Amino acid sequence: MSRKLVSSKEASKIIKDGMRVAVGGLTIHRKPMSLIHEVLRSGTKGLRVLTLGGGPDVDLLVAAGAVEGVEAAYVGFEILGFAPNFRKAAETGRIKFTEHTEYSIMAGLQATAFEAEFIPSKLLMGTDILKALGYKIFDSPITGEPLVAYPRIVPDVTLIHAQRADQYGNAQVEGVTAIDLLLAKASKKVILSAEKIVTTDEIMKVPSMTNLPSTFVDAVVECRYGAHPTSCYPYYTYDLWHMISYLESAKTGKIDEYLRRYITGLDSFESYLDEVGEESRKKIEMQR
Amino acid sequence: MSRKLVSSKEASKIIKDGMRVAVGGLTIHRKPMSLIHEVLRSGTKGLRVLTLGGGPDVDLLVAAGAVEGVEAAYVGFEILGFAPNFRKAAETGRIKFTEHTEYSIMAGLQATAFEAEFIPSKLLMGTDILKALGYKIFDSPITGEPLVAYPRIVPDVTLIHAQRADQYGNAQVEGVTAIDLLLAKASKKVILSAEKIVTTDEIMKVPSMTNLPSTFVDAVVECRYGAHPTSCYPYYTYDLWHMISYLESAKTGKIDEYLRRYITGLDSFESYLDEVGEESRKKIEMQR
Amino acid sequence: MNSYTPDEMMIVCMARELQNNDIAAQGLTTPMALVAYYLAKATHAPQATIMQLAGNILVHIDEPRRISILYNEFRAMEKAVHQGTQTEVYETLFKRTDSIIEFFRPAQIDKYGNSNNSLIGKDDAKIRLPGGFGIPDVSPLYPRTVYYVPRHERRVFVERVDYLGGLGVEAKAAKTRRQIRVVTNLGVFKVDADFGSMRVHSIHPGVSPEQIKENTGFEIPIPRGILETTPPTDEEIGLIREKIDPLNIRQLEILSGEERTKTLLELLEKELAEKP
Amino acid sequence: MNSYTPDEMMIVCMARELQNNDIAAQGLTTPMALVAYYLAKATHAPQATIMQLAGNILVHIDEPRRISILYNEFRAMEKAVHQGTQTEVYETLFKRTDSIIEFFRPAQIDKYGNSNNSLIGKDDAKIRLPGGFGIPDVSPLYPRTVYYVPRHERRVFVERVDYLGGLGVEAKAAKTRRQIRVVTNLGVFKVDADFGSMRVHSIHPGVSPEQIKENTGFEIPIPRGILETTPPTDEEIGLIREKIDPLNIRQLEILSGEERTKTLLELLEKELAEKP
Repeated sequence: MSRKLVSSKEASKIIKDGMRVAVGGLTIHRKPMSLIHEVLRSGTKGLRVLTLGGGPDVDLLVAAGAVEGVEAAYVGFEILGFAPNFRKAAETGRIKFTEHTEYSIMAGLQATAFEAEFIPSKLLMGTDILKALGYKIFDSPITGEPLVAYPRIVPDVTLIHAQRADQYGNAQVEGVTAIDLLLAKASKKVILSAEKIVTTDEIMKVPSMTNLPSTFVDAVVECRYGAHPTSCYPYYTYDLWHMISYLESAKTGKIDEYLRRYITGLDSFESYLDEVGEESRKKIEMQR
Repeated sequence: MSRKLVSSKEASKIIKDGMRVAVGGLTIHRKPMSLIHEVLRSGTKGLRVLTLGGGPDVDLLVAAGAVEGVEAAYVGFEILGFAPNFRKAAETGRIKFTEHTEYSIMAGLQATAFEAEFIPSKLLMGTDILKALGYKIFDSPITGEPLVAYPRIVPDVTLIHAQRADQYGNAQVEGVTAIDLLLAKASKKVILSAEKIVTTDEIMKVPSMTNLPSTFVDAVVECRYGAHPTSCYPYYTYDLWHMISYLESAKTGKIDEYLRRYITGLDSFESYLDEVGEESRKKIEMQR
Repeated sequence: MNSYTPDEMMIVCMARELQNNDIAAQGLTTPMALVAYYLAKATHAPQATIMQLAGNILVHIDEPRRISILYNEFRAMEKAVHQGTQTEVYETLFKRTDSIIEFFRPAQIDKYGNSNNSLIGKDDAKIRLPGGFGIPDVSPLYPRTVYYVPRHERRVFVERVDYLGGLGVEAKAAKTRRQIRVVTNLGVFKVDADFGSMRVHSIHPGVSPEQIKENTGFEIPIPRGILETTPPTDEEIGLIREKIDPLNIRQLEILSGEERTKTLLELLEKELAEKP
Repeated sequence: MNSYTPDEMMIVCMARELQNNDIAAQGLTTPMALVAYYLAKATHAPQATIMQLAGNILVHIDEPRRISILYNEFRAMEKAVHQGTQTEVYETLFKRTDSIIEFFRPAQIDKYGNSNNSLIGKDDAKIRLPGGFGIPDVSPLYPRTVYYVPRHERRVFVERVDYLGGLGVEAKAAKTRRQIRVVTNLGVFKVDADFGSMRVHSIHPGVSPEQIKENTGFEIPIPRGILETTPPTDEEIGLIREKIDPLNIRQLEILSGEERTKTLLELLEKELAEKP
């Protein structure tokens, strides 16, 4: 195993204009926000973002104009409602939104990971979602019945935030695990940020907790509060207050101000955390 | 969750003549031997046995005449060599052996588990193994290239031995995990034996160690040394001495004697363990 | 007691759909669904299995749990017996299709039981919704599909959904004879393959047939002498208010606009004060 | 030192095939393969990753480990950083195809690099072998496939395998330009797509070209002045004998019949005496 620990700035160099970038986590849970901030600061453009359920990750990327297309089964802030910047951009056609379902994303990734050329299934047949995806329908060579051919999905890079990892990228993901492991298997490259970098001895204590092994990881970054304002069980819950103020800024046309104040006007995610303030972090902190 | 704890005798009633029975574990690792003994004592016939890598499980089932067909990617005793009864029966045509590879088994099970109608892949094209499997080759609806259609595999029952489980069947499998979880997903029924039945509180201590959840399990049986003479990390290693004497009995035409002495002539797996003797168990014991 | 709110009536109706050996899957942002699962488990369905947080956390509950906004994931993990992946959630749904119960909240539902959480409006003036997530995948597979609509309105109950997401009883992909239930603040409705379009199953006490007709965007037959929904029992109300949702988080599914934001902030402060 | 056994020569050759960032996958019953992995890791490939026990246990090794018969799985789990499933093993092989190294032991291998662990004999008189396990799946995918044959004999090195399992360089399914290596007790051999059939890469010290020709069941060109295999270094021999395999478990791959059983039983007693 080789050491893969780098700075988030270094890691983000893997991401180039126009790439298909997959994002782990789910909606407001364990999104790799520090990596997203790094992408925004790097000025990368024309990304095609793919995620199972998008939240502040997708909305920010769209708000900052880094995105050309979004593929997801859901984009929203769960209990807080719509993702305002994403929604506007999708409605006006500024970005191309490809609506997936959980299955259509997982099937495409599974095909890639398992060396299948596609996944043939009856699911979604008859829906407008399948129609819009434009996936081919063909006759089963076994039964003759019509089937959907779910083509391979191959992200160029996947961004994942894990609870802990060692310097080689042996990572433990807890709570809402979503499709992070599957994304890692199907992606050409994987950038992992971890709330804590721990020793390999620590990882070895319960090897079955390592659900994202180093064999699928290309770069590792340490970042405390790296999922903020989304949650990172067991360390902190989501900062709904911050997200409410973010949504308010979008509503009142002040999203550029938000971006400058919290992301593009700063030099690092640490500065963002300072700007958010210790009191806010205290509110959501659950375990050190 | 419903309580599923029954006796192995009760559980084995799920298995009927002619069924396709899948067996977990790998070669001489964590084979559900107490359940295999129960099948042999019940006199069930004409089974079609499927396993990734067979060892004493397959060899015993074949020796006792319970089996009509075997599907596996490997059948042998690893460092101890050939599986003698299986080999003779396969060579003389007394059983139908279908040689799989790891991929052909996993692909068939994956298709079932993931609601795919089959798995289309280029793997194994050109091999005699694929020819003998008789799988269809068809043209990809996406690229036009020829692909193999790996059809669904749906075992009627799967037998698995886990290290520990609660009464609902939330099970933790450790060490060589093989394809047990995949078998459980693809099978109509799952009978689980566990080295230890523990409280659900015990299971909840590290939920990510539960790699075989109760949702896939239909019956649970407690059985200490339930994998003997195969291994069950971390509790005991394989009893190679017992397996060597088993192989010797096959070589010297005394397999019927072995079967009577250790299985069919006894009333339970506990009696088998008595017959094996405490000294033998002491040799292989690693942790209580 | 015998006094209850519309959301409590709904939750009780939803809970009743749960059978004892069912596997209940929780999707995104659905406090009412979770209250209903916990209620069923505390009453007639103690053996039901609950898969929380989009399903990947399998929890073991021996006594009524409290729902939460802030600590949702933490409370689930406290009682987790298994932590899987989203692929595995689907593999569970596929294997146990007949025992799965999942409460979906549609933005639109039509008389054939089709649902839509994708796009509202035809032609150019479209509203982009968050998305159907898993509904379009699995709804046609389930023998029983349950939708819930906290605000029964014409813009939700439409003649034909603007965009076909979750398929109704016309779906060819349907595996078995299907029954679709829709629980709303006015009553319980059903669509099955035999009859072909939505009918009333029962009307909640105090609701008139006219109210239903007025708020439904398609012709809905309401025969005389239609069943009245059995009201919540004191035990059910007690469990909801005292054990499962004492902070009244469930009301978030009914409120909208400023009022909702205000209530949400109040709820967050209350939860914060109780931080575990 | 400069005295070494044929199996040690082989192990050193195998170890040399491992590059520093490779992922080494261990299949079934292959003590020599494991010794070679550990040796490479202790010398020129400290960053290599090792996946043990049919690959599903990912181990972290910072100093040379001892191989074992009885405690194979236990020793791997002691140093495990990850415990996956067999599906995941394959997903790793598929994703990292270019970095995977896996030592296969064939029952037959032919001049085109095809291998067979399934059936020996044509027509009726067939011998059923344990099976190819994963070899037929993955061998045509790897840019580098390494076979090892502890007893270089005519019945192993055949003109055409009796049954096509692992595909050689003629395979259409091949993903990339492939190179197949075969390490035996006589030398190191290679098959690549350009030349099309097996050639000698190097001959072990003390082995004559005639010995190779006699023991190979097909025409094999041996040019004059062919490379002699670099013998093991003292460091390599020391690591094998003192650190990695002091009990000499590796000899089991060379012995056969009664002698092998006797040695095995002796080894088991020695291991038992050292039970952890």
